Amino acid sequence: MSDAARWLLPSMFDHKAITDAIAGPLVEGKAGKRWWIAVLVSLAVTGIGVLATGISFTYGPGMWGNNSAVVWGFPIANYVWWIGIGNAGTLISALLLLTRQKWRNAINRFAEAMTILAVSIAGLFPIIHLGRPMYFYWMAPYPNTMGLWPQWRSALVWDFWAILSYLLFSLIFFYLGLIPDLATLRDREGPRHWRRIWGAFALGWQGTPGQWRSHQRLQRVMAVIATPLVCSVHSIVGLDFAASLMPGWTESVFPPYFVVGAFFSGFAMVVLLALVIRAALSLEALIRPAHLDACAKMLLAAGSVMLLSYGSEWMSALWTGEAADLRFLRFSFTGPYAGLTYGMILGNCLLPQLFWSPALRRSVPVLVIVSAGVLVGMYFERILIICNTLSIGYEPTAWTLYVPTLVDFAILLGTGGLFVFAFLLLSRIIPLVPMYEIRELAEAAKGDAR
Amino acid sequence: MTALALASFADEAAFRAGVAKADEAGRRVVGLWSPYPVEIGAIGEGTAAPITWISIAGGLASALLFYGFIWWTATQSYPFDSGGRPLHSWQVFLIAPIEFGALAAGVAGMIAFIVRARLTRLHHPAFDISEVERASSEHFVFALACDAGDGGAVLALLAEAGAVHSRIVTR
Amino acid sequence: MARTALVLLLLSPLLLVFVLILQHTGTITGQDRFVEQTVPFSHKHHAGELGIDCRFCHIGVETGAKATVPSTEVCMTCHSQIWTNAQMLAPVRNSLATGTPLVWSRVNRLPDYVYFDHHVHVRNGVPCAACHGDLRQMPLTAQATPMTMQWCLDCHRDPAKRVVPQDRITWSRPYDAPIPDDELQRIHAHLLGVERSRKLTDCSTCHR
Amino acid sequence: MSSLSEPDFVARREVLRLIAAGAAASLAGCSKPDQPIVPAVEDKDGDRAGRIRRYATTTTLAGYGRGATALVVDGRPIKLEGSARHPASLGATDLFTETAILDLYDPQRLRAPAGPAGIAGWPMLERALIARLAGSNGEGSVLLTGRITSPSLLTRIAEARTRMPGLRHIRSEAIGDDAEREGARLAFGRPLTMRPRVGEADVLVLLDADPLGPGPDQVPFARAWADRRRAPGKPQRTYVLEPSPTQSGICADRRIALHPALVVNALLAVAGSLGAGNSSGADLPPDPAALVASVIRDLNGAQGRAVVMVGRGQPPEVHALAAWVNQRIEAPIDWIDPVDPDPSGHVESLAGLASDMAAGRVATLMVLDANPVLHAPPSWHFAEALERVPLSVSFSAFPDETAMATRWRAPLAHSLESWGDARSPDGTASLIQPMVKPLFGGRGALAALAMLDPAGPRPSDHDRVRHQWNAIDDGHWRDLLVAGVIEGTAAAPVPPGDARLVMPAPGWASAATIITLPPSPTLWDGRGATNAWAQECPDPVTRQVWGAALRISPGDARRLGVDDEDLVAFAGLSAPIKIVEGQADGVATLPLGHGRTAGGPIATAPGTLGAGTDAYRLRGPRGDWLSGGVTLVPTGAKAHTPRNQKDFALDGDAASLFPVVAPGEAIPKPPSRTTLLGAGPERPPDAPQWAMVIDTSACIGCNACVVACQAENNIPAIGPEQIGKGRDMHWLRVDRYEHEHGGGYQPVPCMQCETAPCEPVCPVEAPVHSAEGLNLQVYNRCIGTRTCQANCPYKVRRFNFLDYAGADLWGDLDPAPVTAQRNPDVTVRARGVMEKCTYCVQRIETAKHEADATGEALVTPVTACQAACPTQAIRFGNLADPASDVANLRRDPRHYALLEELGTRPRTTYLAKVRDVGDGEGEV
Repeated sequence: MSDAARWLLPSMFDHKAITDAIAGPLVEGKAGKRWWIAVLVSLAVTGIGVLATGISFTYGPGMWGNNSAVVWGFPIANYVWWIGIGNAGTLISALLLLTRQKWRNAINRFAEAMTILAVSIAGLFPIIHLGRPMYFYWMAPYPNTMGLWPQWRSALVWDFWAILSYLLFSLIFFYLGLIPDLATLRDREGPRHWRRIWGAFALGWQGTPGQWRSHQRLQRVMAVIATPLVCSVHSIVGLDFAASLMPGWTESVFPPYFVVGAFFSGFAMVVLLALVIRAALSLEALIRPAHLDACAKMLLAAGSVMLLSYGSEWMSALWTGEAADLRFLRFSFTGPYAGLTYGMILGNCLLPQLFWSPALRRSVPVLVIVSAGVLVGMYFERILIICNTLSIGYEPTAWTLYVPTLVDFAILLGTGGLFVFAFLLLSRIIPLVPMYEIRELAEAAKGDAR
Repeated sequence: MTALALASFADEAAFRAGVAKADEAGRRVVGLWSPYPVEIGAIGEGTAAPITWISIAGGLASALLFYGFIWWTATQSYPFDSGGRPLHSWQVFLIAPIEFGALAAGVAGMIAFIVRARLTRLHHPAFDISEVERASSEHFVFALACDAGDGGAVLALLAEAGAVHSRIVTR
Repeated sequence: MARTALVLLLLSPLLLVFVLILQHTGTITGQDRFVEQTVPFSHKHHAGELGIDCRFCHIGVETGAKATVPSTEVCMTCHSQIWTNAQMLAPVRNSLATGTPLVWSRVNRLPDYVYFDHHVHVRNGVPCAACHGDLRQMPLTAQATPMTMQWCLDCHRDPAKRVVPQDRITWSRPYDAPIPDDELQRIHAHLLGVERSRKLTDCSTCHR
Repeated sequence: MSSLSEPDFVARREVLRLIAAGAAASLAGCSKPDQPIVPAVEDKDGDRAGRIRRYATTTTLAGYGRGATALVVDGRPIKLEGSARHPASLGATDLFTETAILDLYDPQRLRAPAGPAGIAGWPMLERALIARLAGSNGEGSVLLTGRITSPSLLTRIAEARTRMPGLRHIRSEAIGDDAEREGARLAFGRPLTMRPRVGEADVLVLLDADPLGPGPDQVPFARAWADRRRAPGKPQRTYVLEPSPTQSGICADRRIALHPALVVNALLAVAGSLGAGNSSGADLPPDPAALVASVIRDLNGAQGRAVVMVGRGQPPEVHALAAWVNQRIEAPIDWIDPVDPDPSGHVESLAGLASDMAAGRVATLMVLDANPVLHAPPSWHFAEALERVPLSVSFSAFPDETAMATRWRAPLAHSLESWGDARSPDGTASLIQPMVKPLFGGRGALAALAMLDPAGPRPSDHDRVRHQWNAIDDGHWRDLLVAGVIEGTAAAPVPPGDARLVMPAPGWASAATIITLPPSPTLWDGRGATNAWAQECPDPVTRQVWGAALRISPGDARRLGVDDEDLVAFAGLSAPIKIVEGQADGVATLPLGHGRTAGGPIATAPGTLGAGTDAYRLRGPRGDWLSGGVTLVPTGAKAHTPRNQKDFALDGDAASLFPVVAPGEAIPKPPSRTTLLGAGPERPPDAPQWAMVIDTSACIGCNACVVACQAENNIPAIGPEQIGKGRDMHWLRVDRYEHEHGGGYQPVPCMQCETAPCEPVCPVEAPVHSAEGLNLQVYNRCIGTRTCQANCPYKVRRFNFLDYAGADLWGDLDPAPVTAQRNPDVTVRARGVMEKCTYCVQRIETAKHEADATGEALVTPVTACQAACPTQAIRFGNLADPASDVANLRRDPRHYALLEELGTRPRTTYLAKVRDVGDGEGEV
């Protein structure tokens, strides 16, 4: 681990080369045809989502598959899924920063970008899913003519603050890391107006030792805060369910197990993005097989922990012997949703086991398949958490199955499009790999090489 | 009248050596610019420790204030019987303030950083020096104070220190 | 330039503050709002100068939820005798002749989901003026109070301040004259009884 | 109770104006432009504006009157409740009385007479009739009605016939009582009506009879039955032998499925044990035989304290034999002369008319509130025969099958729009008093008859009724109107004389499947089919809504290889299957009144499967309630049958949801758990603490409470499609459960939990607790996160997924009139808002306001469901008052709370179902 050379090709030892490789593809360079196609496609998909959302706003939540018993459906699952993905970025870059992982540099920037996009998308759903979305702001405390305040015991209010804090915090963290690179872009040859914009956001960064010192310090401080913050965010999402008394929800294991799940799905998304960026921006020199190997190990570890937490969940159900819990367990393995359950186990627990083999850890197709499998599996988990419990509650009268509608799928699809679209735009205006950190790495690598 | 000697170096090692040399020669380094964090002795504007404390203090203070606000809304402003739970359900009232505190800490830290690092000065005189621009991507640059008179000596010194490029700027 | 931008960024919340303040003002609550009426009825003239008791026209106020706006007949009890051909009153006569009701525009608006009951308030010492202001001074009727939930709550949280002896219910300035101690005691005793048996800030008090 | 009511005042009501003025509150609230204030020109209401006033009146079912109280606000009747003085109401209602109010405002109602040339005015219809009848002696004219018990109507008809001797009056009720009458005639030589004194019976044997099911007599019978079972002392045991589960069967102590043709054998066995001579060949399958054995055992021990009842579907001989058996066991039964004086049979008279029409012997036919085209046996080809009548008029409220088949159709006024009277099944007469002017220009029955008798004098309907009860002076008349019921008009019991022993031939189960045709518990004989509330009301047995299914036994289903919702074809019909536990093998059941082909968009709504499920088409030529042998042919197709509850079986621990105890047995109290919850805010010391206790032992699953709640709380009907999606809006649902210890009904409103799980999870305080222990739902604060319902273990909350309040189920008809039914004291919920049972908080608040304003003590309000319940199974009151009903019932050993172990501390609690299986064999 110690030798920096593993994380960088000698071709990148020269600072200028680094700058050109990373800053090159930005707006100053020409956007390739592939980029434009991707943008148009993602835009179209986003349009579908917007249309579907419009339909739901016009005619009401009745456009979805939700029913009297399963009052929650896709929107909440989407929310939990996206916020989970959003969890990885900041956590990765913060944790790896604190643990001084050299390979962090290659992935942390776009991981953070991913976080911000994913969390913003996730943040939409608590609003979209409302029966009366126009009153969503009642969740915020403001002096109104009704003399009313939010109901602080509600997990949804905790969510509100968790998402808000996490989003803004991640944004600051992201921006902080961006400042020196913006300065680089500002000082580089390129389109004037873009350089102006970059310049403005660089806030007059010079790179004097004092500035660097403050910069490093704040980054560490924020990393220290970020780590628990990230965990708390998804713990709170877990509390949305755990702080209830429905069978299958009242699980003390939920908060930690949601955090792991989140990190897991997030990391899968990071791997996918890493592979895409690597291919698209031809950054093979920066994103090395060693990186993939490390990520794969992460997935393997997380996947095993998921298996463990599922096991403990089922175990506790068996252990208590509560009729409702047992019925719940039987339902999830033999009921109409059983397919999803097995899909979830396959994607989340079994597929990652492939990574015991070092060869597979470095094989791009395997990485793609597994990460995709994990993302799907995690979505199954999210939807199951909702539908299992609500379909098979305490009152047999209320046992109703959930069947999503086209609108449901369209909204989910749309958010995917939005994510891709936003990411494509980012990839054109900010460096997706932190240049100054690579330079540092290069310097170290040169040292090792000698 | 005084002048400024600017030296650019290709890599960190040479840069450090150059600075050391200039020091020995009793020259006063008036400015350092590097494309990534480089720690050189005590040169440069003081410590960054306050950022930590400001951030932590900001976070804690906001969290406390927020908790107080929640307590007031839930028990003083409009107390509701919500499922027979206590008016002051402190266990759950803690959650939002913690989240908010973290955010506040970040914001406080950021502000501290901006002040500390003297940012938002987009038209700093340093930007008139072309070397500084390159310092943000590939070069390591430092500036020495010198008299117009011994310019030659300084340049010689710098060259020998391994500067890829150096010149005298007179004001 | 960046500094100014930063400053503006930091000041942007003030916009929100402006909106927050606005919602408490008459522009939103409708306080002091006048409304055009088919007949420019003057409470100042009828209730003030002529001293007609509120309850002569608003017959429901002591017996039901609705104070009731008087029927054409009620208007005509007097105006069949006086001002019998005043142009101003043509719509009223017309209404009686054709049997088509007069149409008045609402001055005091409560949302449909708010259930206000006049007789409970009136019978418990809340004077008309508490909500409708000093109508005897109003040539044209305006909404005298904000009538926001916050405003209702102010009184429901501490009725003692607003309640007056029963004989002052229809006074135009019921709060001005000092309340004799024995009356004060009776009021407080009564309110104490109410407080013991119900919570006036329960949502069901107004919403169902 | 009933406030003073001046007829002229009521009659002058202008309701549609108020509708225009938007009388009902709506949550579409703030943004809506202000509605202007429109005071009356001459004020009738005076200081009573906006207050609910109650007037006594009467609703009818199958011609029998049931006393009712109309709740009227500003001239709009908004609800019907029972009338305590009326023997067929006893203060309670049934489903049909509750749904009647929606019929009043139903946009599907006929609005103007229509003739061969299309829409016509009343004068044209009158002219057409005069042209035919003026001067004639009525030869060839026929008046066809359903059962008529109304004295003034009968008088009017008699009067017409004195002028026109040729005029024939044919009365034929769809669901008649021919078998009962014929049976009585066989036994006693004259038609008599049997009125058991259920309260005195220790043993009740129901042979294919469903007295707890729908019908004009349901309320009084159920009340007596429940009162007896509630009473301390010797428990009553109810035996039921029936082909298909009915409410009576589900509520019985011991029930067994029995082929209808074998019912006679069971009775023969009983009769035999009482010395009726040998009943050879009267075989029974082993299980029923065993049950009959214990019936016989019980009957022997219960001389004078047992009653045997036989169902409508059984032949007269069986009824006759039952009469003999009852006399032998000295059963507590009153025999009265039929309240419906017409001696002729319902079926034969209609058959006669059909053949007369076919033979062209009918020149003029006036159908008054009857739908023979629907219910006449298909083999008569009634519609075709009707074609041959030159002048035919049908007076009906809706464009039903007959109205569409006659040359003329004319709008019949609703009973809340017209004057009249009616007798209850026990003969008690009561007055029908209009609350509003006819909304759609209809005419009442009396006015309609006046058109048939143009020569006759023309006093107003009001005067006729008043004259009928010779109320000379106004005071007397007013007293009558206020009371509604006319005292001392009940029929006196008559000594029936000795019953002749009639021995019917033993029956045997045919090889071919036969189909029984009972009246629908929600649509009765089909007249409920036009009513959205009735259609959306779950069937007490299958919990199906908006349509019928063919019920078959699991065994038959296996043999046929079909499953629920599979379409099967039979005898020209095709209906989806519903497999029903406790259905006799070889017997299918299809309730009447579904599958209408006319009557408006509701009756023919998609999902009601059209004519495919019209059970009337299975009636044999003798009009009996059994089909001939049919063969069920699976079509392979499926049909969606929306249902509010999928399965009724409670396995294992789930059985604790519906505990069933033996008489005198107590429910074990669960150990009191310590909670970590801190104490909630304290409450005012004198605040009442509202609570409800529901006796599952008394609940007969009649759904009156469900619809009462719907009418009181502005709950919209949402239609089959939405229900099919698993959504429903009923605040109160009646769950049906079955498990090894027995089965029954469990009405589930909001539990109003003291530590409500729904409240702390809401981000905006929409659900909060009141000082009186109410779990409030503030609609205007709700933003629709649905977290409350997600976290509600009882799933009693209902969400407006779409704009249900504005939902238009009436096709392209303008639904505006329906809004006039809305209760102004209850907010109409907007889209995206969660709603639920409020314990009728509007009634509580009204009571409190009265107390506050008058300074008098608070009168405990009555919730809508409580008021409706025929068996008083639902009790509501103030827990803080130890003397209150609820406080007492909570001390009952049968008392339990639903899912008590969750620690939600519900305010709505239950009394366990009592089941007396005697010697243990627990057939269900």
